[in-house]
Amino acid sequence: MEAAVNEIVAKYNYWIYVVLMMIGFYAMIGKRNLVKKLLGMNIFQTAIILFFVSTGVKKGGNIPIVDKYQALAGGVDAATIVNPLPHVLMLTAIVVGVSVTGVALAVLLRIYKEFGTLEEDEILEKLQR
Amino acid sequence: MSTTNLHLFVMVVPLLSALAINLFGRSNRFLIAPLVLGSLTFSVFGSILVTGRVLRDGPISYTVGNWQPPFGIELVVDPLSAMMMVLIAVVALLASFSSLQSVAKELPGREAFFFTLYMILIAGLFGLVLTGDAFNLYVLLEITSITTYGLVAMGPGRAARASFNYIIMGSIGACFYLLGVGYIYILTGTLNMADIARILPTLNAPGATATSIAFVLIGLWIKMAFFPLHGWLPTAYGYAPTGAGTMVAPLMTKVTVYLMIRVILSVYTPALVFANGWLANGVLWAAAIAIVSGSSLALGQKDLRHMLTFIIVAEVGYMVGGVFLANANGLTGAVLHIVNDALMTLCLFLVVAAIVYRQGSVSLSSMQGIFRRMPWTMAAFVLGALAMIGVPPTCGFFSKWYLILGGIDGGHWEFVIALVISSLINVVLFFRVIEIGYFGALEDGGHHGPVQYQEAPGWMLNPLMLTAVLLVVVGLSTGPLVNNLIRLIVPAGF
Amino acid sequence: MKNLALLATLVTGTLLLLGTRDFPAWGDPQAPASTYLSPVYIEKAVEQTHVPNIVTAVLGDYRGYDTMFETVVIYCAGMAVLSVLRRNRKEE
Amino acid sequence: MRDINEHTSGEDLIIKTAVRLMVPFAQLFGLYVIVHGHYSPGGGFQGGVILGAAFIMLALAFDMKTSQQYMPIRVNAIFSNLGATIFVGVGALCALFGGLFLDYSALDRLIPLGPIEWRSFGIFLVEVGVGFAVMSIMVLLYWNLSSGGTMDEGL
Repeated sequence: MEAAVNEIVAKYNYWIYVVLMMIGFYAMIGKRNLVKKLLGMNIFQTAIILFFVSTGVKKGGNIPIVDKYQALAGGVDAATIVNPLPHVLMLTAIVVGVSVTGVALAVLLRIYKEFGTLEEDEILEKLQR
Repeated sequence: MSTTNLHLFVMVVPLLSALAINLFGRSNRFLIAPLVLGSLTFSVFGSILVTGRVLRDGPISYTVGNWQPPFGIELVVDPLSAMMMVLIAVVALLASFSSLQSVAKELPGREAFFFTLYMILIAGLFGLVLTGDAFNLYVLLEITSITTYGLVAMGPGRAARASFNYIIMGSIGACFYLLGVGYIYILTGTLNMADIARILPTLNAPGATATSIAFVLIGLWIKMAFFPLHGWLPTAYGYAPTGAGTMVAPLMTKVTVYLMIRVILSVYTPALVFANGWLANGVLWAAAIAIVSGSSLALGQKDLRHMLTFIIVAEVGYMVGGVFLANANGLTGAVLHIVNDALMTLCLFLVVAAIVYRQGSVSLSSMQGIFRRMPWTMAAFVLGALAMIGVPPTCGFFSKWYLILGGIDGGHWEFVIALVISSLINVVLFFRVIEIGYFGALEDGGHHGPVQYQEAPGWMLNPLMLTAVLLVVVGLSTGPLVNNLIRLIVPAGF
Repeated sequence: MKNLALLATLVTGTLLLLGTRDFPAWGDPQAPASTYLSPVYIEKAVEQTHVPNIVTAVLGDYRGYDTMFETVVIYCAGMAVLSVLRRNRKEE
Repeated sequence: MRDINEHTSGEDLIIKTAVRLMVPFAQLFGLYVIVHGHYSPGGGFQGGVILGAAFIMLALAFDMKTSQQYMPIRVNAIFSNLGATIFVGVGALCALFGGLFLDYSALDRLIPLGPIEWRSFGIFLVEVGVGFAVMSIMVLLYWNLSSGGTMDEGL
């Protein structure tokens, strides 16, 4: 019992992000409205970003900005500062997410002009005609 | 220019020329062709020089920004990536001649945007084969994907919907890959491929490792349109502008197959991936189904280009299956098939581009009597078709031979039978097209007269002829290619 | 279709949750991610680049190659949107 | 006549005045975030987004033409190319001056500041490039998506 509680306390953040990811994933593959699919993609990407950033957390850590002269003179104690690498990676991933969303919105505009609707069923109906 | 940075310039020159095309090409579109052809020619020669250096001195490890590998981003040029660089450069150069012509006709006024995306896509592909860093690979995967979404969506009519499907599927693939990398990062604390390969076997974390393998592989399979996940490919490549199809279709899936090989060989190590027999068995069955169903779905198509897109799905099955045979012959066949399939697909898509340029459509009904109108183009088509079927001495035969040998070595008869069936279906497929083109009654000529000779323009025809010749040349030089290059790639344990 | 999507979601989610069993606890200072690369970045970044913001130092220098492609990605997005949508009012 | 126009297009005196006042400060803050990225949270991407938001705010409060008076389409194109070129160009320059790609300390041979100072300054240069590219692309995305590609009117 105690082991299970410890496991929950130690990992619950990952589980929350996994649930969030799966909400986005379900929207991407299960929803029939194209905008909802796009929103699902954004939820998925945001959940991944949260997931990565949470790997950088250190209990009691400070932000990764140090005092320049103090650092040059005496060095930095790495244990007091959170891991900067996930932040860097996720800055890049955020930009990628923004770019994909922009392109997808442009494509959605084209689809709307073509078919007059963003419901997949109605588009398929129009295609078969 | 020192030769230390040469392989990077192979990637950077197309990238810079893409920026230059956007800046200057918008106002003066006569600058586009020299910039595209010039930078790609540079890449061809640069990549050949790099390959020579790799074969002479062994793999190059390069650190961007002069930081030690686990801290900075490492680039690795080993024989496999050097070979892929040459392949990408050659295919991109040959395709760009044809693209320049068909884009000028299909998308007037948007050439500058098209070729900006086109050149960034090529630079991204070079980056993908160079990189030795798992996260960098994700960023480059997204660059190649975003440019492809844009290129596909530039097509008319249904292209936008095809592109949106591709965006959703491609994003799922990329997100899965990123998740897999995240799991490795939490376990090992590093992103460098060689470093991961060193640390991962020492950890005792079977669950998380298996999850990350599954997610990375599924992500890459979505991106390469492996069988159950192939839904986006036929529409995306079928409705893309012709000029985009000639370059995207031969390269994108093959580079992703390369990435899968790279991930298996130098991130997870084969010992870990093939430790469980059921994974390889399952993938081989999926590959066998991919091959048969891709070929049979192609039978139902009434348009040459859509037929070819389903053949690409089948060919992805060949290569994935070859890798998961997990023996030397299978891997040799898969790597050889990457080269051969890129050239065969290029040849066939260049034929499609030439026909579309002249008559606007490649539906089978519009190809009646095409042999009399475009004899040289169709001669190249016949050669490409023979290679796809696997008739010696064209290159398609040799890679299939290795794949079949690998299948027999591993005792995977389902894969061998699927290969044979698919070759037979390809015979039916291509001879149907050849029959329509050769014996089909000419469309009612009316006021045009009975036979009109309408060969493609020289800028499209000559690269096509060169590609067709390359099919035979590569086929005949299979022996040296395998002995000098591909044997170096196969790891010792195989 | 919906059931299939739900099934795929559940399978994926279960796989991800099972994978977390091998993870170090959240915020554990002894986790591999916190002990392998990051101490070196934190201790050496200021000395090697004279940039007190370690995130900027890693973003711009140690992993500058990623950031270059990040810029190219957003540039691509702009050009893709332009090429997909751009038209003049006259063309309508 | 003028009043009716202003009313129908949904423009509001308060919003217009507020935006007119806010835009210079928003731009200044964007530049601060880019330049001060070495010492505080910030950098090219974040600052670029703030700079882009300033122009988008103009387009929202007035109309697209007004924002294009402050940043014409041509200038936008030049900025986006310039931003990407600065980054790739700095990297290529490092390689041409005998270092490895993106090894800013190699630029010490160009202007001797000291290799470590050059690393700091190189990061600054590329952040400026990122800022330019992100600013112009954000504005471009807004213009295109809100007008459906005509870039003359819309929200």
